[in-house]
Amino acid sequence: MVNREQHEASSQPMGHESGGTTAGQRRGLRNVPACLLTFAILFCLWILLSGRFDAFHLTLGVISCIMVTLFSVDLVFPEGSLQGIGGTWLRFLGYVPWLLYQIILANLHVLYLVFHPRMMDLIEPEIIRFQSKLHSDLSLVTFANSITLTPGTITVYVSVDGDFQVHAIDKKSGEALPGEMEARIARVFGEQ
Amino acid sequence: MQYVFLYAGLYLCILMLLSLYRAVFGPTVLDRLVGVNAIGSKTVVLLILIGLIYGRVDMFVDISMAYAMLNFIAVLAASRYFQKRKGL
Amino acid sequence: METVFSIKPLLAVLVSVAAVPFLIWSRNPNTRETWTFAAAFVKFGIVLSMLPAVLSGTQIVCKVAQVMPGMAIAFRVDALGMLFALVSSSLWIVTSAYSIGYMRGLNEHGQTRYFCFFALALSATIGVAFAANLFTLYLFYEMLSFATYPLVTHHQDQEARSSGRKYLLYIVGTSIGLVLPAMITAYALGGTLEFSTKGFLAGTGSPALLTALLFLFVFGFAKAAVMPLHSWLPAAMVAPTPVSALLHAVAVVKVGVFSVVRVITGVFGVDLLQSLHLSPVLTAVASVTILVGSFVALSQNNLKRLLAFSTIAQLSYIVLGLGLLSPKGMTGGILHIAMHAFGKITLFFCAGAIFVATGKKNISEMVGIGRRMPVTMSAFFLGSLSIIGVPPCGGFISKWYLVTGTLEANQMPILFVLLASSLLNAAYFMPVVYRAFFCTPEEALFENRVQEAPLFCVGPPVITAAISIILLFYPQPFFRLAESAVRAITGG
Amino acid sequence: MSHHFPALLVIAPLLSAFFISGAGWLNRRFCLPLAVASLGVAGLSALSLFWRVVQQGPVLYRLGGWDPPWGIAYAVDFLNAPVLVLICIVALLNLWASHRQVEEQFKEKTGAFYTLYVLMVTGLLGITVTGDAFNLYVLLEIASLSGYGLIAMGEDRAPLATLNYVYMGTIGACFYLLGIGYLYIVTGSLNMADIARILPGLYENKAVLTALIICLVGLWLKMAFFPLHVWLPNAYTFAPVPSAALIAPLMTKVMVYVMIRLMLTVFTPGYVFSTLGINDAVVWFAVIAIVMGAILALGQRDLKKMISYIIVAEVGYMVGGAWLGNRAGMTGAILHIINDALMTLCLFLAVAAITYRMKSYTFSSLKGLIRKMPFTMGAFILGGLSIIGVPPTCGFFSKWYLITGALQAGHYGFMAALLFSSLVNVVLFFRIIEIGFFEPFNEGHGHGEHGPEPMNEAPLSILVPLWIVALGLVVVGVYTSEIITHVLQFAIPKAIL
Amino acid sequence: MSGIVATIIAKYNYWIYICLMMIGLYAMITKRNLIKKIVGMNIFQTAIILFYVSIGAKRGGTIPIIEHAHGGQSHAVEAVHYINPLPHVLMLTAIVVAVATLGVALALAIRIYNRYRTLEEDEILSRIRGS
Amino acid sequence: MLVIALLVVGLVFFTGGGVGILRFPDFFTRLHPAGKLDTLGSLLMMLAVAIYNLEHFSWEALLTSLKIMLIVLFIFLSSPTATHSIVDAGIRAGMVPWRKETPEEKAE
Amino acid sequence: MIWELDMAILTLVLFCAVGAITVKDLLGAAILFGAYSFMMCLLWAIMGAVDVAFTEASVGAGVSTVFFVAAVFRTTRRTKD
Amino acid sequence: MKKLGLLLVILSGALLLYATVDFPLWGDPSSPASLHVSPRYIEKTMEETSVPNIVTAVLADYRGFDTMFETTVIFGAGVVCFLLLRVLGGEEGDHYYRHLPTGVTIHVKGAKGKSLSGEFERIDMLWTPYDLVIKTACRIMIPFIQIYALYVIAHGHHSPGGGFQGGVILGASVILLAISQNLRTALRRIGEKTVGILCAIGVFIYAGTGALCLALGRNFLDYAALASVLGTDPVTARSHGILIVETGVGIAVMATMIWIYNNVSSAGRYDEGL
Repeated sequence: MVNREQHEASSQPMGHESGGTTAGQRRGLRNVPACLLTFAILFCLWILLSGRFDAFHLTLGVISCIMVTLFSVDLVFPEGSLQGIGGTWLRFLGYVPWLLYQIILANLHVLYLVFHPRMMDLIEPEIIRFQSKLHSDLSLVTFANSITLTPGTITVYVSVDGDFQVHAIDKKSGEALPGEMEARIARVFGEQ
Repeated sequence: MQYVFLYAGLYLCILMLLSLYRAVFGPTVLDRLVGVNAIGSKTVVLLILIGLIYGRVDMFVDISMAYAMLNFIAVLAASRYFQKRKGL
Repeated sequence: METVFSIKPLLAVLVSVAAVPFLIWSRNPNTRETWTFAAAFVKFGIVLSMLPAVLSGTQIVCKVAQVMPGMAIAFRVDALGMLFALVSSSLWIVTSAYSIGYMRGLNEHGQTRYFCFFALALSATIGVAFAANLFTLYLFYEMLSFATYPLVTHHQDQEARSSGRKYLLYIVGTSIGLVLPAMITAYALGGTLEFSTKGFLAGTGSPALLTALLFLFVFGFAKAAVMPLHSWLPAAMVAPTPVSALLHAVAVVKVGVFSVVRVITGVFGVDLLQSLHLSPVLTAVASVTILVGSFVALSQNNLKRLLAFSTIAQLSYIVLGLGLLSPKGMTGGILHIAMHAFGKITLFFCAGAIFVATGKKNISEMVGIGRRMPVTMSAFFLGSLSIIGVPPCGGFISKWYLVTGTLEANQMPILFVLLASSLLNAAYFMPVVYRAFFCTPEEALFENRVQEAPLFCVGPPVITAAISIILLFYPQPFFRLAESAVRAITGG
Repeated sequence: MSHHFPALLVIAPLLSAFFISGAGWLNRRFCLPLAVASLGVAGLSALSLFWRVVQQGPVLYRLGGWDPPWGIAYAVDFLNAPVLVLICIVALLNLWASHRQVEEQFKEKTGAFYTLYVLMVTGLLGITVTGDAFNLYVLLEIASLSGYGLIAMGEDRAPLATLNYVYMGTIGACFYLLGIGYLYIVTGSLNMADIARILPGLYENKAVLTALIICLVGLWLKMAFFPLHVWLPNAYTFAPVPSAALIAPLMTKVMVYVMIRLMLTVFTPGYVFSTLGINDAVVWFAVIAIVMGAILALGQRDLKKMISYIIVAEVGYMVGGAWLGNRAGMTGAILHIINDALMTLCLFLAVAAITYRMKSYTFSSLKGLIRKMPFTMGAFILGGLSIIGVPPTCGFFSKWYLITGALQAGHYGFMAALLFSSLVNVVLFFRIIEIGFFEPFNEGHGHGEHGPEPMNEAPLSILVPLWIVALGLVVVGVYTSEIITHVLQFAIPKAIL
Repeated sequence: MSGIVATIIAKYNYWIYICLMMIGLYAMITKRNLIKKIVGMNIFQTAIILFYVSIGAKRGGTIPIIEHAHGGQSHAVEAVHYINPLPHVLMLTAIVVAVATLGVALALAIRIYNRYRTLEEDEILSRIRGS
Repeated sequence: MLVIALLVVGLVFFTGGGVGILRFPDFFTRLHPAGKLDTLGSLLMMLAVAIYNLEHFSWEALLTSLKIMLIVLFIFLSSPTATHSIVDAGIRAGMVPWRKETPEEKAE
Repeated sequence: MIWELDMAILTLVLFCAVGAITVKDLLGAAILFGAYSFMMCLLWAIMGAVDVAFTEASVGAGVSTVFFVAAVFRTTRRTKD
Repeated sequence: MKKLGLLLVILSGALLLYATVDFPLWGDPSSPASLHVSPRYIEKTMEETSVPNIVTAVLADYRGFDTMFETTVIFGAGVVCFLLLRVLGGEEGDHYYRHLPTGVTIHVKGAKGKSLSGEFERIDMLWTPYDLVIKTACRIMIPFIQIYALYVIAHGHHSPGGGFQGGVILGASVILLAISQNLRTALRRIGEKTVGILCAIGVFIYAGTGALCLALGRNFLDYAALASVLGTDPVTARSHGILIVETGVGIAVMATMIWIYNNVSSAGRYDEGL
């Protein structure tokens, strides 16, 4: 079963970016905004990590950030387009609290299961499959990771076209999917 | 306050023992991997706690972060094994 | 005693080594042999040039290198060494001639190699003769062992191989296993290895230790073929006859004996040995070797093996003479080095000549050979007379001195040993001669027609036999050397 | 500049290692000249250091400009100056002799090979020159690690042999490290001279005793002292000849040097010989090592393995000599470090020449070799004679000292073992000579001058270094007295009589 | 009682390091699998590092990074307040050496496996004898 | 107080993780507590530490606290990924998720 | 140095080490060895050796485990002991 | 064997235990180790090198020589792995290609030197598709890890870490790239030759700095000599010297880790790897 799907997965152009990385790298370098944005993010990170604001360390930081930017700008922005990136970020920040809330709920549920003396009766693991409407990589991954973090479910397999397999620990956990989360993520990434 | 951290740390150690049980006696390799992963996540916290006990958290944060990263890489590598070599 | 520094001893040693490259790069056999001769003559000339000085009581000294504190590669020419060097260098000339005849006669392979190692062996021999200390002596002793190995195994067949093994095992085994520790002990005791007339061990160790040391030396120099370490010698007879002749009648075995003499005189000193009462033991060992060697020789059929056992017995005469610790006896012993050399080499030459001419090795196959090779067999006869110790040959003198030495030392049993041994010598040599000449024509295995070996094969035995005779009447150089050597040793 | 020679000694090969590595990627033709040049510089520094030590006494070099107990110092004294020269010479000669084989065997990886080669020499030089116990460990690991790489590129079975070597070598190095730790915990210092200064007050301390034992066991593992030798024969046999000819002469000897250094400089003779009283036990171990090495060598059917077992026996010589506890024994041991390195180099270069032509080094491939390769075999025999201990080759003199030491110590077992092994060596080498001399003529016994035999001598690039070493054996032998009176006698503390 | 506890505390590190080391050594001696031996080797090396770091520990000391380094007032740094840094330095080196050795050993193991298709020492040996 | 409360809650979650790893029947189910409870547990404990660290406020302390939160962020990114990769490995390795015996199976 | 934690972790380390050499699966051994490294790293942090802990965290836990897994991947997991 | 091993182990354990009796107590501030050499490091480091992290100072300056060789060990290990494992040349045999848009896999037998260009990607027999989650998550994480690693290298003076740790993490980030995608991808970013040369350059920076000091007239690795080059006072020069050296270590270690991983994970064939 899985094998067949792997083959399907392979038919999608997802390998493409990595396939043409050399070209991508060159494209990435020419893509000045992406570079600048990467540099900015990295430099913020550097400041956060370093905590030293003297010229010497800042210089070092600039050098380091340039190096990393050169190496991996196309890893951060493989598509090279920056459209709507700011909005996505803001919306993402809005999504986080909800996610945290969900996570806490999920954890309490699992905690309840763990300490329940007749745990074996309560759990009923199964693998459920559904088709997601999301299509960009990033949104799919966000969704997959959110699923993993939340109610008794773990993403087993995601294909590029949004085919999900999820391992749910009991019926209750599995029922909620894809549900609200997908909608929220779609909203975040502007994929209504 | 130091003692709180100390006992929290000790408690984490006991929890690590539980994970370690899974890691050592886990019937399959993946069980071990789960156990080790759990140990790793506890270690990250424990390192910070140690930093607090020493009163030098700023020094220990770095280690802890490196730890979180590399633990991740190790687990990834181990599970990657199964993608290429089928069977347990 | 006067001491003169001169480089001559070193030259004498190095001449034959220096000849080796010429031998290797010679284009044809004739050039090669010319070089051999040249080297032999030059060597003899150098040795001879030192003779007057030595006879006048001067010592010639040459120090080459200080290899360790208290240990040097150094040469010193004294009477004893001179005697030995004279014998071996003179005989090299003869042997070279003989080698040419023999090797060409048999059309042997690897002649270049043969001549090279022969030259090397001679260097080592002279080195031993002129060694100023035990270390140098040991050095050349070992060099000789290794240089003679290719000569012994010249035939490169299975027999040569096993004999070679035996040869090395005995020679090198004893030198490393016995001489080396003894030498180191001596060094540790005396702090030096320099030979001195009084020895350097006196008063250094307990008698038991010194006794043990002495026997380590005596048996360790297995080239002296003292029983029970003698059996390499018959085995080594697989070598081509010139090798057997020079090396196993002169160079190798005499080097062994010479080393024993050096150790007894130069390391221990006569006085020390006397104070240790070691004379009877030494003489006993030597006597046993003499008698057993002679008896075994009686039963040999192979001529060269017979000669080998005869050599074993004869060598112990020298040890015996030294062991007597009396001046006369020692003179006899030392003289015997020379006398026996000339006698025995004649015999070996003859055996080789017979082999070249007829291909026969066994005595039983030589019935009537005297008719075919009268010159050779006459020489053989003279040589055996010398060995037996009967006039008109030089062997008589040395034996005479030995006998007087026993009388001097008042050791009657030894006298009987000497006499018995002479009888035995006669008993194993005379039948050979007898059968060669006096047999009925029916018994003779050869046609009654003179057909000698090539000139180069026949000439040398004749020459050595002649020298042997001359030595009876004119033993002067050797005699004086022996005497002065003994004088130096006993301090008289 | 001459002031900086101790640093230059190690730095020149080290820096060149990086250049060689780069050249390996860019242009392989530069690898060999670079290696030669750097080793040449190192060799010159070693020589001039040696000269300076002989003239003016020990030299101390402070790395980083820090004073010894805090920084690392290099100390060149009478004990290690000759070893330094030795290492450079051996490395250079072998480089010269082996470059053809290296290029044939390694092709694209030539650069990597030379890098490791130079690194190995760096490590060995560093081990020898350093005056800091921990620094020694690091350098030891460099030498071992590059050694692993060099050995493992050999024949089919080389990787397995090397892996065993890795295990044993790591245990050895770790034991050494542990011993240093034990010393550190009681003295608080890592500098050898400093430790030696503090130690006399601590002779009764159990940790010091344990430190000594652990260090020794570790070093014995590294130098293949008898019961711990199991890695050596296979590793050296299956190693490619160019690396074997570097590692075999140097690795074990340098380890012996370290042992002697520890005994003399760190633990001080007073402790090692007087307080402890384990001399006899160690010497008996050495006896067993010598005897077993000799016996095992007898059972071998190929050259390299035989020589490897001879090395095991020779290690027994040196350890035993060093532990006899007297001056002669110690002199013999130090002298034998030099001599044995040269002898082993001679033998291995000869093996290299033989392998180059015959493509094999089993006994059966030696048939008639004296005819085919007279010069190679001549040098081989000379090396053999030296191993046997025939004067005037150098092997005789160290053996002489060893036996003298054994006599003075009254240790007749050791003396007997030395003699026994010499005798076995006679058998070993003459067996080879027999094979080389006799075999093809078996059927012929031919009389008469054969036509010119097909002589198939090794190329000059191998022959010349080979003969340099072979003659070196004699020269070193003849100059033994100079070496001892001008150098070695100062290397041994006055406390040892 | 407290004395016993104190002794145990005082030596517990050393005991455990010996145990670990012996576990590693035991694995290296008795295990027949090459990679198992490598694991043992690493345990062995780590045990020694543990030993060294234990030497460096100092009661009442803080980590060897000077506090308030740029705080302006340069108050004297006292040795008792900081843990002994020297063993740490040494052990950094030792760890590096350990990982280097590990790399080499693994490379060797892979080569052996490529040749013999097994990692068990006895099987390899029997294969060598067989061929 | 808040700090201690957070710590304790975090520890409770961790306990759940530890016990869960032991109690659950197969490794898929074990991953649930391991992957989730530990993540949240560490979040809470880190939060506690970060807050505690701000007790004596200074720029450096703030930065340290931010760094701690950075770690948390990282864990939130990596932990589900790791969990996912393990599950994936399990499926590919051919492990069949544990299922409760259905009543029919029980009857047999 | 925090001796309570120290002793606890030391004991854990012991279990880990025994586990790593007894487990009959090389991949398992590699993973357990990783866990062993984690513990060691903790131990050093406890003893105040931050740099060593850092190194061990990066090397022992990260890289060397990856190396092990890679090596096992290229060879075999099978082991008889 | 087992029994013998056990005996051996117990014996050596007993020996080691025996010695612990005379050890100073664990954590004793008055043990010899704490009193003899180390106090000077603690007390003088700040004024002599102006580096607060004593370990870094001792590592790179007082005992900088050790560290240089430590780096060399790593370099050597890389070279050994390359020498042992790398299969050069022999590109013969079966090749597999995948057509990217359609995912059709082609099997080419005995393709030597031939390569299909354009939309084809060279793969292995063991090829498996990328896992979307892992790939994307790692893609985002790698720059983060790298900047962190560089931070560790640069701040070795003030906090734990330094060239070695940073280098390992830097290497690990590339290894992560290779794990999450495949080895060929990683190699396209940082090729074999680059790695090999970087490795040498890294160590060379270290040794070269030392040699520079030597050329400037001070002892080897005496960074105070750099003062004239850097235009600072000797103490700051030491601090900067340490940084330069640490950078070298970082580069070398990073390159070596990648190198070893490349060779080990693909058994020297440089194909898809783990």
